[in-house]
Amino acid sequence: MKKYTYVPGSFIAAWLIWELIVRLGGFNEALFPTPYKVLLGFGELIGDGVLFKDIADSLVRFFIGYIISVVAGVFFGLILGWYKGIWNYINPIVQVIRPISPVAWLPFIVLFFGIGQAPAIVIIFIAAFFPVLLSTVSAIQNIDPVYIKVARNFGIRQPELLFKIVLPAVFPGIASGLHIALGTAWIFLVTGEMVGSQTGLGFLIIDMRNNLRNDLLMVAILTIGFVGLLLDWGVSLIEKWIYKRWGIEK
Amino acid sequence: MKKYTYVPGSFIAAWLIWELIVRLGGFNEALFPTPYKVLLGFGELIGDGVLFKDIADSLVRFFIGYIISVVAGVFFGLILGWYKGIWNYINPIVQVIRPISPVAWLPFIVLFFGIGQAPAIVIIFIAAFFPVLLSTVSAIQNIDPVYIKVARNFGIRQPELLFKIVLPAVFPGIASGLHIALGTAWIFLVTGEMVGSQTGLGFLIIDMRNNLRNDLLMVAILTIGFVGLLLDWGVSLIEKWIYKRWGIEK
Amino acid sequence: MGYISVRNAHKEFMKDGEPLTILEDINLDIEKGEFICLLGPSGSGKSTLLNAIAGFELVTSGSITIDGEEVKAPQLRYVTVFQNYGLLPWRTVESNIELGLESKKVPKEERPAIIDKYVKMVGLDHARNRYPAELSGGMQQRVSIARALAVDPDIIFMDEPLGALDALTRINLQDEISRICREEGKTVVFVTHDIEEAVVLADRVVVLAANPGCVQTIIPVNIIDRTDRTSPNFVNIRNHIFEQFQLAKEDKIEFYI
Amino acid sequence: MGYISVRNAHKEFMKDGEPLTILEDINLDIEKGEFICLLGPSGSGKSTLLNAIAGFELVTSGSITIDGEEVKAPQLRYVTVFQNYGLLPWRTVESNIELGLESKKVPKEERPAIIDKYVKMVGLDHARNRYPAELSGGMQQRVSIARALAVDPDIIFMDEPLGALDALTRINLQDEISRICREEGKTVVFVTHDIEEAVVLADRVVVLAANPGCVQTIIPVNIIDRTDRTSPNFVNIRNHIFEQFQLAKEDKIEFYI
Amino acid sequence: IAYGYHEHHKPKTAQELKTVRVAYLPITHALPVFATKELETADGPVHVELVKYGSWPELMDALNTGKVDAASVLVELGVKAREQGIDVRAAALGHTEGNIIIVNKDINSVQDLKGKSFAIPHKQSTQKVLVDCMLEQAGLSEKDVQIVEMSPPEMPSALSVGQIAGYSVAEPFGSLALEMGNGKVFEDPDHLWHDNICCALVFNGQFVDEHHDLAKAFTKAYLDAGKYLDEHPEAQKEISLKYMKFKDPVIERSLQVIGFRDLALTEDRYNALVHHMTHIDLIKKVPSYSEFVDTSLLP
Ligand SMILES: Nc1ncnc2c1ncn2[C@@H]1O[C@H](COP(=O)(O)OP(=O)(O)OP(=O)(O)O)[C@@H](O)[C@H]1O
Ligand SMILES: Nc1ncnc2c1ncn2[C@@H]1O[C@H](COP(=O)(O)OP(=O)(O)OP(=O)(O)O)[C@@H](O)[C@H]1O
Ligand SMILES: [Mg+2]
Ligand SMILES: [Mg+2]
Repeated sequence: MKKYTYVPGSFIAAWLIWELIVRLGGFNEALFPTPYKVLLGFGELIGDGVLFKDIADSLVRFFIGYIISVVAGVFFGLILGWYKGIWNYINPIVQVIRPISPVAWLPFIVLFFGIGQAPAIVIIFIAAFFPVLLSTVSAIQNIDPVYIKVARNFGIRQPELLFKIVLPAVFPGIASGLHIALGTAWIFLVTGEMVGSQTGLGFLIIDMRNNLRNDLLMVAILTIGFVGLLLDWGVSLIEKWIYKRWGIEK
Repeated sequence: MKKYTYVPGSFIAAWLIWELIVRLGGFNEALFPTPYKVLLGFGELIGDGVLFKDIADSLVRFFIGYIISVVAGVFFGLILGWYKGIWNYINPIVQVIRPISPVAWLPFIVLFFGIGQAPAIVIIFIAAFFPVLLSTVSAIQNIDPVYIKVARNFGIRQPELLFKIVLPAVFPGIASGLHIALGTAWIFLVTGEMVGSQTGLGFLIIDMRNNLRNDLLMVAILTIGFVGLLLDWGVSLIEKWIYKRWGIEK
Repeated sequence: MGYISVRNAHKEFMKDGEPLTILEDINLDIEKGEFICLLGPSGSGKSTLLNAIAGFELVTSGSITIDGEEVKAPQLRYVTVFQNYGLLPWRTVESNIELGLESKKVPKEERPAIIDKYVKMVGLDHARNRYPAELSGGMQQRVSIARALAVDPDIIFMDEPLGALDALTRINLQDEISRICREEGKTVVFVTHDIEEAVVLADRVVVLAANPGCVQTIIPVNIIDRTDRTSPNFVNIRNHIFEQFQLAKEDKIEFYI
Repeated sequence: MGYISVRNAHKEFMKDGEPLTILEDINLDIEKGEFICLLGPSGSGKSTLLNAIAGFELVTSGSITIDGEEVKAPQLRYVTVFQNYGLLPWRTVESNIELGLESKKVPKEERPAIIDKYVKMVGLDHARNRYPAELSGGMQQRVSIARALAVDPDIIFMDEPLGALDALTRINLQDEISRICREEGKTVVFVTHDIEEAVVLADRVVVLAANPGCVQTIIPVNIIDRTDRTSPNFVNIRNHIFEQFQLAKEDKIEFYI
Repeated sequence: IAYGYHEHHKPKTAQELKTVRVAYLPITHALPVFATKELETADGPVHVELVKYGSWPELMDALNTGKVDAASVLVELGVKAREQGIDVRAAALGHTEGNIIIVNKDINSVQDLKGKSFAIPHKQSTQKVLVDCMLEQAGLSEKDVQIVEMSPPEMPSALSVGQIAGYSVAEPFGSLALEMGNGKVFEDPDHLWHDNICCALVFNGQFVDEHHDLAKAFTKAYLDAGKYLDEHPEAQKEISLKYMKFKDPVIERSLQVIGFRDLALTEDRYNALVHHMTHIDLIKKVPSYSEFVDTSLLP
């Protein structure tokens, strides 16, 4: 019921405002496209298959980078969260590196990982790695002590302690980290693909800018928004399910 | 006590690893600088005043963009959070726009806001606006109903309701939004300044890249990390104070 | 007709798209200055009834009047004390107590004396400048009571105000509430699911049964020394209510669990 | 020397850099099959003492032995039931109960029968495949008790297991715990701050005083029908403990609030 | 927006009235712009305000939207904008020659590039045209060699670690690699496309319409500066060092392969350009010479 009126209502309103800006602004159409031209642009890019190919390329790259960072982030997060002594020495470095935009590393990324798929994947990896790492570490460090007590009481030792107790206990914390990481990584996908990639939505943006096709540029931008939204929905469904099962109120 | 050993220990370890990579990797020094050269680079950029000037420029820009986004985000967040009917229509648009990298908008930003300081500020604004907006909306919507009940009981009406009850009640929620937004905005500062800005740390990165001074590039990168860390410390102090006063466990 | 008068009150909530009757045909008269406890198992609609009388959520049908006037919204003359205290964490103890005085437009210069009186009455003189987060649960609830008393209301509603406290703190606060409310001559409607608490506090205990919520019985409590929980009179009334309660328990056992 | 024997137990915690004595010179003997309640105001060290006996946190000095053996770590033979139930939310009721059986290396094929027995004992047959989040607090605590019983421990430790439940659910669970533990012949150490609860459950009530925690008195409870909370015998013992408790209360009033 | 509005309505000083905002990238190709600035006098007819950019797309955003008045930009980008209906007009070239094709030392013929990656800075560029010509002359096409777009500063390092087999780029990024000891000069661009043109002085059309005299004056100053550069080779290096932070030998080497003698964007040159651009599908609709080149700006 809700979505049947809100979403279309919302998009119609956005459309109208956009039209208004175009009409009142008196911009050159080549510089600021009308919604209608963008709709045609969608048709054009879908028609020649470019859009879906780029979406597919981006998604593949995205998932490779994201999954590597999830695996690495959770793995190191578990270790570092558990051995607080090590974490205390790693933490300052992480805190210094974290505020740095992944794109800033580009020259070094090219040096170490070459061109082609790699830079975009590495940038997505960097973007997603820290949220995953930090949320895993904090999930471990804030694990409800009662679980550990139960484990001790029932004689559960490593490695069972890890798989039976710790991992499931930190799951919700990690899940919310994964959610944040997904958002961040998707935002940086564009930047990643804008540099040194020859396909994908980010490249589409660059390509359309290079071809001065601002209508298709807008198509690329909106596509990124929609796909990002779908991804976000996907994770939040998973997250909600976990939260419900674990009995966490949110 | 803690920091006296952790932080230096951490940095010494990082230094050693870096040295090791340089030695074992056998990279051209011009492409991958040694820590020593970067240290000299710090000296060089501090010596000719470039570094502090760029830091200052970046910070000014950063705070302008950030503060505008905080003001706008909190303002609209309060309105939209309170009038759920409107928010339901705005939300879909926000969700589509949010996953889009602020840099993607650049051609349009230049069209609307011109060149010079503006693009970087606008990019920071976009980066920070959504976290602030969303956390304010959610803070308002999740306001503890007991506060509203107390207000009704004690006959507190608008505008007092806003200033005496709602604003203070959502303060911690907003504060954590501001914290997240600060991080995001700082990361995007680099990207913002890398395009269409003539000074600042992001520009320093581009400039050093264009001049192939990878040692100074590393100086710029690390400076961004350190300044970002300091900013983060600043907000978390404020946030912690608020949390303590409001009695929120974290 | 009593000071507070509930007549044929019904309340329905929508649950999964279907109306669910929570309160059925409640009739209740409360006199001025009476201390009434609403006692009942979880889900019997105690809070719902209290909220209806206090004006937070109106009944679906039937009428509730206070002093002859239909209840339509909460008022400063009838103040509620909530289970989780409802203190504003950004205000000190004093300033929380001041809250009602501000709306009541009590002149600024008169406020300190009023605040002082109630801060002392609940024994928090030493903590007047602290923030709620720095207080124990018991102390917070005292602040909440002081805040309610400060506006000099005609009626005080309390919804399980002691539910979150440990047994000994509860005992202390029960005695205090009983003393203060009687000294000040307030009309009190107090929700609890603890039998002993009801006996200590109430002039009359209204026992609600659940599913849907209805008045099972009303038991008057005539005790002289309310602080003595071991007197035969006390124990007798407690036992009587206990039996009433067991009745409610027997036939609906799954429900309470 | 008893089955469980606490001798001159001291416990200190560091607080703001200074050692603070929490338990002072505790001596206590518990026989096999006894149901002991530790009763005391908040902060009197009940949990600390229980944790020490259960092996979670050892005492600073003095000795605690069970069956002649020094307590050094928690063991599967002595199981603890926690206030917040300590259920694993990612496991169903059945699978939570199975937890201890896994460590105990009970063969897979024998487990269903054991689980079945205890699931039925706590009356949760209909909810065996549900997850903890889908259960009420009372049901969760039952699962926790079933999980403890399933490993057939010699001793069960319980730390305010009913503290978070409402009065009626508490009453039901008290009766159940009393019945089950006696039927199974378990030795039980049960922490509570509720006097009535202690009387219903205990063979002996150990009253702790606070600041620092020490044994104030030990009161034996000889009641035949423990489910009847209105019998004169019950009321007498309750009153007696109440007086002991008041004593503790009188002299340290600020502390409990 | 308020900020922009304010800017527009402030009364202008005399200096502001004769200011031309010129966008550039810090490359050797923009040398005439630097020289114009250097030769500017306080009482001259124009005041140049230089705006530095990090990449072509950003520079084009500013030029297309009129946020800068003119730019030294790849001529192909100008033509492309014109094709899209954006009013930009060229006045003169920025240089002649000045492009360089670099390959790794183990590449000896175009055939050796087969299956490898080859970098260009931008799709709409002379470098791209040159590479396509080179492949075509060797009987290859883009299917055989992977053409990648890469920002010039990354090219030398990508080449040195073997991620690309070669690149075609504006100076001084070719000389840089040579100076670092990586790679070698490959084809001579002039053999691929005789008298090729690359960067040009392009105005925003609205600016030309509104301030025709100023645009014209600037064009004259620009052409004069070109002539000055041509006549004073020693000044080339001096000015370069001032505007670009490369090391001496890099600049020196890069100045050897660039000329500033004849900066006219003639119809012949233009026709050759659009011929190449259509041939490799960079444009579909060809703007006429008179549409793109505003000869009224020439002295
Ligand atoms: N806003 C609501 N919407 C739907 N159902 C509600 C709502 N408020 C209460 N209920 C339902 O009404 C019933 C009675 O609730 P109420 O809170 O009045 O009970 P109570 O006697 O106060 O119980 P407790 O002792 O647990 O506080 C419950 O079954 C509850 O689920
Ligand atoms: N890990 C600890 N570190 C420092 N002090 C502690 C620690 N655990 C308990 N204490 C202190 O020891 C005292 C007794 O605590 P304990 O939890 O044993 O009391 P209790 O009788 O169980 O109280 P309650 O009824 O509130 O559960 C308290 O003052 C508490 O602050
Ligand atoms: Mg209630
Ligand atoms: Mg305890």
